Amino acid sequence: MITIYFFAGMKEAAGTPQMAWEIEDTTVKDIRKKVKETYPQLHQAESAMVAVNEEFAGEGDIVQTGDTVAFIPPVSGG
Amino acid sequence: MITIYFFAGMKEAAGTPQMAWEIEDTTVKDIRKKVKETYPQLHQAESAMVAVNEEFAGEGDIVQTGDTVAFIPPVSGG
Amino acid sequence: MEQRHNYYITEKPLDPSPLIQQVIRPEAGAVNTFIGTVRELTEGKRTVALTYEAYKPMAEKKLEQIVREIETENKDSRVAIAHRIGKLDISDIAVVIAVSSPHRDASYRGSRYAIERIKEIVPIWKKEHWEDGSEWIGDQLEQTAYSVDGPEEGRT
Amino acid sequence: MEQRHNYYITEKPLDPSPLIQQVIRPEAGAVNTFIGTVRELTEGKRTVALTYEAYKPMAEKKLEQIVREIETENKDSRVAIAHRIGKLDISDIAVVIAVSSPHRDASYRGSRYAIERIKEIVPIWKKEHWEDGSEWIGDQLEQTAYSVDGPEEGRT
Repeated sequence: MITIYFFAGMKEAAGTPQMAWEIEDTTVKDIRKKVKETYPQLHQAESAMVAVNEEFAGEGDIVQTGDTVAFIPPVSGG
Repeated sequence: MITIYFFAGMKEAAGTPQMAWEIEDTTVKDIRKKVKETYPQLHQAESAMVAVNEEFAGEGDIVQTGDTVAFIPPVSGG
Repeated sequence: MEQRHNYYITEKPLDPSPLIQQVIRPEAGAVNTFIGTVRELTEGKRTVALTYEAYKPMAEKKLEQIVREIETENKDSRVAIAHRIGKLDISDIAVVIAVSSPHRDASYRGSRYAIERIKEIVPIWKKEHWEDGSEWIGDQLEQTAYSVDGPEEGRT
Repeated sequence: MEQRHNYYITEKPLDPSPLIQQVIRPEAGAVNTFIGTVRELTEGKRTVALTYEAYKPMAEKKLEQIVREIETENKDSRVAIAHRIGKLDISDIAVVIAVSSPHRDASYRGSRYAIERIKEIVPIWKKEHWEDGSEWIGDQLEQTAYSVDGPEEGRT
């Protein structure tokens, strides 16, 4: 199982802070696709950065069961 | 009377924090000359800036009785 | 416990003093501190409060990375950074950065680098609350002081 | 009484907090603070203490002038500056500058301007005490970070 986190405006648009995907291994690209299918209203899933296990990841990066994935829309701290 | 202040290394070289000059009116240039005559060891009297009534002054500026004059060697605060 | 680190995310009010104390040391002659506070007016609109949200474990890792970047670039610099999350009122402190170094130039550079980098890579988001609504704010890197009517071409 | 001003010379230990508090306000989103501390090593020589002396009335006037210069250049900036005099030990705070402004760029610029200007026009002098002697220090404006082996010609 892979856990996927949403924050800020994405969390509000999804209506949930997280979703679980029952899959053994996949890629960042396919997670993005899965999220868009699950929450069609989540436009930011297209452009937001993705972090795997708390580190920014590329589209082709492998994601395995037990990993945590987070969608990181443009940050605005400071 | 004009009061003349010395600070830091100049105070130590003069052996006093101040001197008085019994004169009605003069110039910064002549005060510099008077100080050099009074304290020949005060080499910095040649190059230090001079303040009259707590404001930097030029060589030709008039100084009158009651004014306070200060020699300002290169500063090193901060 | 978290205050023992020199980088952390907290829900409590921030006090710059312990962060400044953390970087003061005999080798340093300069400490530059940047404090970000909640500003009431942004582009003429009155903010009544802000809410900051963080992906906390990653945000702390990224603060650690920024500290390491500065201390690697300037071996004699020491850095402490804290960012507050939750609901903040006007004038509340949102972020504190303290950078010490032997000479002042490196302390200013390190401090400036840290705040720009926070606005670039640390997963923290703010929601502005106005009297008539609220909104999550996206990327606000102040790339230039002339963003409204500056001379650059090709801005979007 | 003196702490009520936003510029002062004091013989007491300096605490940055009240100066930072003085410049925080709803219109400001950024506060840059510069803190100068007594450094133990200068060009390889070990300092054991410093003595600062000021021509106090003129020094306070010059601090006021610096505050006014910054607040004139940046109408929305607010500045507080304090300088300690007397005998200071290693790591003691000698000077605190706090500059607030709506955006961070002006706060960094104002703070940097203030410290450079202090080293230029404020009648304060420091005497370094080493284990084997002491000396009054002259102009130490760090015009460049490469003063030892930099590329400039004609340096003295």
